[in-house]
Amino acid sequence: MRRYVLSRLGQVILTLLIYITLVYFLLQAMPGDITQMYLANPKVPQAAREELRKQLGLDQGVVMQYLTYVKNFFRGELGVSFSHYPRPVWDILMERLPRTFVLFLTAHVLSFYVGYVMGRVIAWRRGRVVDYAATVVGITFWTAFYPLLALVLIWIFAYTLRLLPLNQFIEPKLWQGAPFSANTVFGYMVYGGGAVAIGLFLIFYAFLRGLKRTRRNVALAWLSGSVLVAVALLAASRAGLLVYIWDIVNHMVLPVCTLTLISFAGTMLLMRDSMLETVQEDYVMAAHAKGLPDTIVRDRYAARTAILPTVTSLVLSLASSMSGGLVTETMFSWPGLGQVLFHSALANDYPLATGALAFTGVFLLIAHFVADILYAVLDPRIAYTGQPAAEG
Amino acid sequence: MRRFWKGILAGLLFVFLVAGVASTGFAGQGKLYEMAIFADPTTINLYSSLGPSSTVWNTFVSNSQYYTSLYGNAAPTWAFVPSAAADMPSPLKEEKIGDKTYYTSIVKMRKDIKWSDNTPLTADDVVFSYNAVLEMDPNKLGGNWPSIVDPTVLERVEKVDDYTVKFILKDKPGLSQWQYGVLQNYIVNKKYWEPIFEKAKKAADPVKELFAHEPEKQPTAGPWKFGHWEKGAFWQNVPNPVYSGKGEVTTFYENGVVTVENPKTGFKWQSGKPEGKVQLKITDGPDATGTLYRIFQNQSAAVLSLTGGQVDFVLNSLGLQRGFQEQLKKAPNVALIENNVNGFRFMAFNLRKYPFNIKEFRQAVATLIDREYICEKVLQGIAFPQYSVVPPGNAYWYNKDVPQWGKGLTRSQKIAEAVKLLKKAGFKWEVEPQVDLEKDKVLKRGKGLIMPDGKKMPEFEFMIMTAGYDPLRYTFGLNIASWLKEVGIPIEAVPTEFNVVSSKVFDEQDFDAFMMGWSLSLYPDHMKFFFHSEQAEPGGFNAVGYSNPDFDKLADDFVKEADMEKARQKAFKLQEILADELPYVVLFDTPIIEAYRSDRAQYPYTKVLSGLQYVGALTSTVKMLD
Amino acid sequence: MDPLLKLDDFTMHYRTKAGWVQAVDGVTLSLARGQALGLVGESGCGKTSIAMSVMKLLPYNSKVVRGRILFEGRDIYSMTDGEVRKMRWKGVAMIFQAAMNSLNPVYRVGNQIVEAIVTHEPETSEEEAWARVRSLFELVGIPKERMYHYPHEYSGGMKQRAVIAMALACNPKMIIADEPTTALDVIVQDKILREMDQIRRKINMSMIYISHDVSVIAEVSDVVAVMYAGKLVELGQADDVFKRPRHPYTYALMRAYPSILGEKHELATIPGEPPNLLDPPSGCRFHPRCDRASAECSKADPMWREICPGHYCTCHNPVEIGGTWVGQVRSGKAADGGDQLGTSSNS
Amino acid sequence: MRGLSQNWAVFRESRIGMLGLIVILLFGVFGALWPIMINTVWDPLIYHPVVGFDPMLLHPSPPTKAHLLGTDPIGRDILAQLMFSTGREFLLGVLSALITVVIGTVIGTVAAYYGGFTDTFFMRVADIMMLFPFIPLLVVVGSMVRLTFFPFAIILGVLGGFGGITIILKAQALSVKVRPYIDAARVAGGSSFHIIRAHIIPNVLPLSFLYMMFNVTGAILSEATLSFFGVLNIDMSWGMMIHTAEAAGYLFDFGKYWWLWLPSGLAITLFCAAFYMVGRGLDEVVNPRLRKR
Repeated sequence: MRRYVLSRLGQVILTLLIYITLVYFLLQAMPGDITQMYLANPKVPQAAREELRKQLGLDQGVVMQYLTYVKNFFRGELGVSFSHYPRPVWDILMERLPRTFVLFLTAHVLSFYVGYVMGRVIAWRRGRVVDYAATVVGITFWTAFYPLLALVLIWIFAYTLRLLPLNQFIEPKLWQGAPFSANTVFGYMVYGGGAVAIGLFLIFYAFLRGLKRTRRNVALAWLSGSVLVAVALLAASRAGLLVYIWDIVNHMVLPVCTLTLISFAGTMLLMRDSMLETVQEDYVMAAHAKGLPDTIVRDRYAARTAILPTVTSLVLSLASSMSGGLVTETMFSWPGLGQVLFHSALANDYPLATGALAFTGVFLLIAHFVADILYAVLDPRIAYTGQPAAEG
Repeated sequence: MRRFWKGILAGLLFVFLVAGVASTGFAGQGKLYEMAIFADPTTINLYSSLGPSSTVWNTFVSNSQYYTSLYGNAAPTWAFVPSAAADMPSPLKEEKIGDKTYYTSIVKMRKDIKWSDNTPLTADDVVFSYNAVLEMDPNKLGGNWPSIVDPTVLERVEKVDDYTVKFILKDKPGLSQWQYGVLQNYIVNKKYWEPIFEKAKKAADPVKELFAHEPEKQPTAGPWKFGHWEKGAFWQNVPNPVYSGKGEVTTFYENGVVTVENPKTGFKWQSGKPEGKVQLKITDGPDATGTLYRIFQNQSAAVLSLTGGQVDFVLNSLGLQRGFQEQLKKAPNVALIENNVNGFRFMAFNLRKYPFNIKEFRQAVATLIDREYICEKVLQGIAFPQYSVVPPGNAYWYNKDVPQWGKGLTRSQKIAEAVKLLKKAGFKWEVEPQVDLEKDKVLKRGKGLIMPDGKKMPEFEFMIMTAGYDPLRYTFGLNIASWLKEVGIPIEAVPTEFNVVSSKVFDEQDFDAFMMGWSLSLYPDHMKFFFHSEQAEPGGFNAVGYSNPDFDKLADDFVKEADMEKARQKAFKLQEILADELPYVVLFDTPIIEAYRSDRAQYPYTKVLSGLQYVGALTSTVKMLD
Repeated sequence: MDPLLKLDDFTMHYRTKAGWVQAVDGVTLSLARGQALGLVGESGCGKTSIAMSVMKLLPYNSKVVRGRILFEGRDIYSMTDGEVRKMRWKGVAMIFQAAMNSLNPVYRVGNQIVEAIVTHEPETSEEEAWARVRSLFELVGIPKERMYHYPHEYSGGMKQRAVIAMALACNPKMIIADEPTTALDVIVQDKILREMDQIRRKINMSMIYISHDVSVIAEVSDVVAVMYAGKLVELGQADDVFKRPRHPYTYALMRAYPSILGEKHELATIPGEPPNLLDPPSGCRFHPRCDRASAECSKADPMWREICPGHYCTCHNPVEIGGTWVGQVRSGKAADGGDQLGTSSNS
Repeated sequence: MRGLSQNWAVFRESRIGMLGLIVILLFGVFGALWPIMINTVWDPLIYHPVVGFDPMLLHPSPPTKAHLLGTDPIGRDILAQLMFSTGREFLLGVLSALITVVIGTVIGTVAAYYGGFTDTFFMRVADIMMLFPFIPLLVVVGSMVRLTFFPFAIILGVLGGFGGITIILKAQALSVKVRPYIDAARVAGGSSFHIIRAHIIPNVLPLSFLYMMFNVTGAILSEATLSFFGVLNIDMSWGMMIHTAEAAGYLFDFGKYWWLWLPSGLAITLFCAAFYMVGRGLDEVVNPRLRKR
C-alpha cells in the first residue's frame, strides 16, 4: 500500500510537471505581450515600456523565465500578476477560490443528487413514459446552449417575476456596511457547512445505522439533526453572519438551479445505464423474491452498486469546479476563477493565466487520486493489491 | 418516487422562501447614486492606477473622484480652468538658476481647499505631488506618468509660500506638455504619502512597494473618499465631509467665458469678461449621499438592472449597443443620451511598400469607399462617416474644410473618379473597368491592375477585425474589399485577431493594409505621434511609415506652440496635409449611447464629447431625486 | 386437504420482436405440503419460467395467457402487490440459479438475511433477527462469525449455504430451488443436496427442485415432473418415472445421464435441437426428435393421460419397457404426499 | 460481430435513437437546401449570410415574406444564415469527431496491443489532456489567436483524441485482444499490423462510432460557446448568430427580438440533442448489457 501510494505520488508530480511545462509554453507561444497594452497610448515613451519589461522579467530568455517559474511553483509561489501588478497571483486566486468553490460545489452536489435520483427512477421504470420523457428533457437541457439558457432564466426569474436577485453574488446595499469581507463569510460557509454536514452524517449514522428504523430512532435522529442545524444557525446569527449568508444563498439559487438543469442529465444517464446493468443481476431478483419493498430493492440493491461509476464522475466534476465555469460566472456576474482565466488571457497576463491553469491542474490530479481511493472504499470487492490498478 | 417529488417540492419551497425573504427590494432608494461597471478596478492606489495596470474602471471609481489638480478642463466645453489654483499660471519666464537656464512659472493657489481630515491643502502637498514622482522616475512608474509628470520638461517644483508654488522647467513646453500635461497632475496628501514613499525607496523594488500599498484611509480633496470595496461585487465611495467645492457655481457664457464662484468661501474667478447669455450654470455638490459602483460581468445584466431600477447609470467607455437603445426607448423612467466620441476608425497601407506609397493610389481607394452608404444603410445611423483625423466632435480643433474624397458621388462616379486618379499615377489594366454614369451601372469590372512600373499588381492582404470581435467593422471591411475589387485592385480581406494585427503592424511592420481604430485625447497631438517620421521605426506609432519633412516640421512646431489660437491654425494645416496625402484613410466612428434613470438622476447637462462616462457620470453635480 | 401450490392449465408467453414465445404451455400440477417435486428438462424448456411465475417475478414482456397459479388456494395473479410481497419468502422462498450471484456484493451477508427477517416480521427486533441468522448459519454449517463478511470473502460452497440459510430465514412453507447446485463441484453438490433434504424433512417444508440434471432430481424428489418445450410431458412418483419412463423424451433423458451407482448402460444423446418456441412443431412438440414418432404425432396434440395410477404422460406411443432402472431413486416413500398427486386432464 | 442489418434492427428499437436520427436527417435536408436556394431563389447580394444586406428594410426586421425569419442587426437574412450554418456545423462536428475517434481508436488499439511503454506513454498523455479544463483552455487560446474554422475543428479533434476517449477505447481493445481468435491469428502468423487492422479495430469500431456521436455534440457546443464569447474567427455559425445579437445588445428583451436568438438557439440544442440521442441509441446496439432482456 505504501509503495503504491508513493509510486502514485511520483507519477502525480511528474504529470504535474509536464502539465505545467505544457501550459507555460502554450501560453508563451501566443502572440503579443503585456507591453502591447501601451500601444493604445502613444504618449507612453519607449523607455517606460522597457522599464516595464524589465520589471516583469520579460527581458530574460524564455528558458530562464521557465526555470524560474517552475522553481517558484514548487515553492508555492505563482509569481506576480501583470495586469494587477504587483498583486501576487496566489492572492488573486485565493480571492476567487471561495466564491467559485461554494457555488460550484453546491451546484455539482445538487446536480449529482438530482441526476442520481432521476437516473434511479428512470432505470427502474425503463421503457415507460417517465423514462422517455426524462431522457428527452434531460438531453435537451444537457445540450442546450448554456449562455442563452442562463439569460432566459435570468430574464424570467430575476427580471420579469422578480423572484430572485439579478446577477452578482451579493447585494451591495446590504454589504456596504458589512464588518466582514465576502470571503470571510464564504469561508464560514465552507467550514461551517462542512462541519454541519459531517455532524449530520454522524448523527444519522449513529441512529439509523441498523436496518430496522424504529420510530424512536428516526425521531431522535431528526431531532438531534435539527438541534445541530439550529445551533449552527444560532451561532451564525449571533456572530451577525446569518443575514449575509442568507444573502449569498439567495444569490446562489439561480446559478445553482441553472447549472443543475443543464448538467443533471449527465449523471442521470450514467446512473441509468449503470443501473440497467445491475437490475439484471441475480441479487436484485433475489431481493424481489425476498419480498422487500420496491423502493428498498431499487435503492439498496440496484442503485447502491450502480452508483460506483457515477461517483468517479462526481469527484472529477468537483475538481473541475475549481476551475469554475466561465459561462456561469459571466452570465451571473459571479467573478470566480473562470473569469480570472478569461480576463488574464485577454490582458496577456501570463503569470495569472498560467497560475490559474496550474492551480486547476493540481486539484484535478488530487481528485483523480481521491477517486481511486473512494472507489475502493465504496466497492468492497476492490482491495488494494499493492499494484496499480489495470489501466483503463 | 414519492420521496423524490417531495424533495422537488421542498426545493421549490426553499427557492420561494429565499426569494420572498431576501429580495424585498434593494432597488434605488435614498440618495445613493448607483452605477454599473463591467470589471473590477485593480487598485485604490493612484500611482498604480495611473501606472501600467491603468484601466478605465480605476479612473471611474477613484482617480477623478478623490483628487484635485491645479488646473482642469471644465466639461462640457473643456475650457482650461483653475481648480486648486487661484488663477492662471504666470507666463513662462527664462531664468538662470545655477549655471543652467530654466523656464519658470508661478502658480498661486486657492486657500479654501481642505483635505477630508480637515487640514488645508497647501503648497507643500503640491510640491510633494510633483517632486515625489520625479524622484521615483516617471518612466519607472510607467503608464501615464511619463506624460503627466513629464521628466523631459519638468525639473522640479518649489514652494514659494504656503499657497504659492514655482514650476521650474527644463525646456519650453507646448500646450500638451504644460496646460494639458504637467499642470493637470493630481495632488496627493503629503502627510499621508510621504512615509509611504520613504518606505518604498528603501525597498528592493521601490515601484513594486509603492504600488502594493492600498491607501484606504488617505485624505482626499475631491468630493469623495474611499468607502468600501468588495472585490468582484461593488465599490463604494462616501462623501468628503469637508469638501470645499460644495456649493461652488461654475457658469458658462455664450462667448466662451467661464466663471467660478464659491458662495461659502467667497472664492471667485473668471476667464474673461462674461458676455451674452448664460449657457449653463453648474452647482457643485455632491447631492448624492454616496456612490456605489456595482460590478457586473455582462452588459445585459447591467441593463436589466437599469430598467429594474437597481442602478441609475451604466458606466461604460463604449456606451450601450444599438439593440439596448432600441429596447430602452420604451422603458419607463429611462432616458437615453447620444454623444459624439473623440476617435476614429481608419484603413491604412504600409507606405514603405510599392505601390501603396503612391498618393493617387490611396486617394483612389479613399474615393471608392462609400462611407455614407455603409453608415446610413448598412449600419443604419449607428455610425457616422468621418474624413479628418480630428473628429468633428472635438469642435475647437476640427477642420471642416479638409478634402473629402468621393463624398456625394454615386457608385459609378466614384469608380470613374478612381480610374482617373489611378491613370494619373500611371496605372493600367488588363481589362479596364467601365461604368455607365447615366444609369449608375458597372459595365465591366476591372481586372489585372498594372502598376506604373509595368508589373502586374500582386494580391495583397487587408487585415480586418474578426466577426467575433466586432461584426460591424468586419462587415465594413468586407465591403471595402469588394468595392476595391470592382476596379481591379487585388485586395483580399483577411479577418485577423487584434493581437496579431497590432504585433504585425507595430512591432514587425510586416503588413500590406489593415483596419483599426483610435480613441483620442482632447488635445490633438496624436497627429504628431501617428505621422511623424521619428515614430516610424519598429515599436513606434507611425507604423504605416509616413514620411514628409514638411509635415514633420509643422508637427514639431504645433506641439511646441504654447498659444491656443496659433496652435489651432497649425492643427488645421496638419489636417489638410493628412487628408490629401492619406497615410490613414479615415472611415467612420460610432456615437456613444448612454442611458440613465430619469426618475432618479438629474444631470446639469448631457451633451458632452464622449458622453457622461467621460466625466465619470457627474457624481458630484448629479441631483438625486427621491 | 388443499394442495399448497397448484398450477392450473398455466400458460405464459413472452413477447419479443420476433413474436410470442410460448414458454409455458398448459402446465397443470400440484404440490402438497411437505412434498418435494423435481422439475426436470433441457435448458430453455420453461422450468425457470415456472419458478418465476410462482414467485410472480416475470419480466415486463411476459403475459399470462391462460390458467392460474394457486398458493394456499389463492390465485397469486389476482393478489395485490402487498399481498404478493407478504407471500414471498414467508410463503415461498427461492434459491436462485447461480446462487452465488444472488447476494448483494456491497452488503454484509448477515445484513441481507436480517433484512429479509425484519421486513417480513416487523415484530422481530434486530437482535432477535441476528440471533436467528446465527442459528441458521449453524444449521447450514457456516461459522457464525462469517455473518459479518462480504459475499466476495466467501467460497462458492459457502455462498451456496448462505443462500440456503437466507431462503430458510422466514420459515417459508415452500422453497423453490432453481438449479441450486449446478455451479458446485460434484462432491459439494451432493453434500449440500443431502443437507437441504434433511432440513426440509426436519421442518416439513415443501420444495420444488429444478434441474436439467436427472441425477440431482432423482436424489431428492418424491414426485418428478418432466418438461419439454414449455409443456409437461410426464409426471409421477419418482420411482415410477425413473424406473418406468413412459414418454420417449423422459426415456431419452434418462439415458443421456450416467447413473452413479446403477448398472452400466450406453450413454445416448437426443438427436436434434430443442424446438423454437416462437413456432413450436405441430402435434406433439417432441415428434421431430422422437424415434417412436408416428404420423399421428405431427398432427394431433397428445392428451394428458394417466397411464397407470399416479403416473401421467402425454404421448401417442408411450414407451412400454418395464423395469428400466436408470437413475438412483431415493428409497422410501414420501412422508404424506404419494397418493395426493392431484392432477386433472383438461388440457 | 453482427451484420449491419441486425445492428440496424437493434438500433431501430431505440425510440430515442430514432428520434435523433430523424432530427439529424431533417437538418441534413435543411442544410442541403442552402446551395439550391442561393443559386435559384435568393439574390446573393441580399441573402448572402455574411455580407448580404437588404436595403428595403430597417434592421433587425421581424419576419416578413421576403425574410421568413427576419434579419439580423446588420441586415442579413436569418434563415439564410441558419441554412448556411447547418452545413458548416455538420462539417465542424463530424470532422472534429472523426479526428478524435481516429486518433482515439488508433492509439487505443496500439496501446492495448503492444502494452508496455507505448501503453504507459499514451495513458499518461491522456491523463494530462484530461487535466486541461477544456472550454476555459480553448477560450484562453482563442482569445489570443482567434482560431479559424479548420484549425479550430482540428484542435478540438486532437485535444479530444488524446484524452479520455483513448482510455475507453483501449479498454475495449484490451477485451478484444484477449479473445481466442487473436491468439489464433497470431499463431497463424498474422503480422501485428494485420491483427490490429483486421481483428481488433473492427471490434472497437462500433464503440468508436458511438463516441463519435457524443463528440459531435461536444464540438458544436464548444464552437457555440466560444463564438458567444467572440473568441473565434469564424464568419458565420449558429453561435456567431447569437453572438451578433448579443454584441449588438438585442439579447435583452427576449420576447421582442425573438427571431435573433430563438432559431439559432433552438438549432444548436436540437442538433446537439439529436446527435446525443443517436449516440444513446447506438449505446444499446454496442453495449449488449443495456439491451432489454
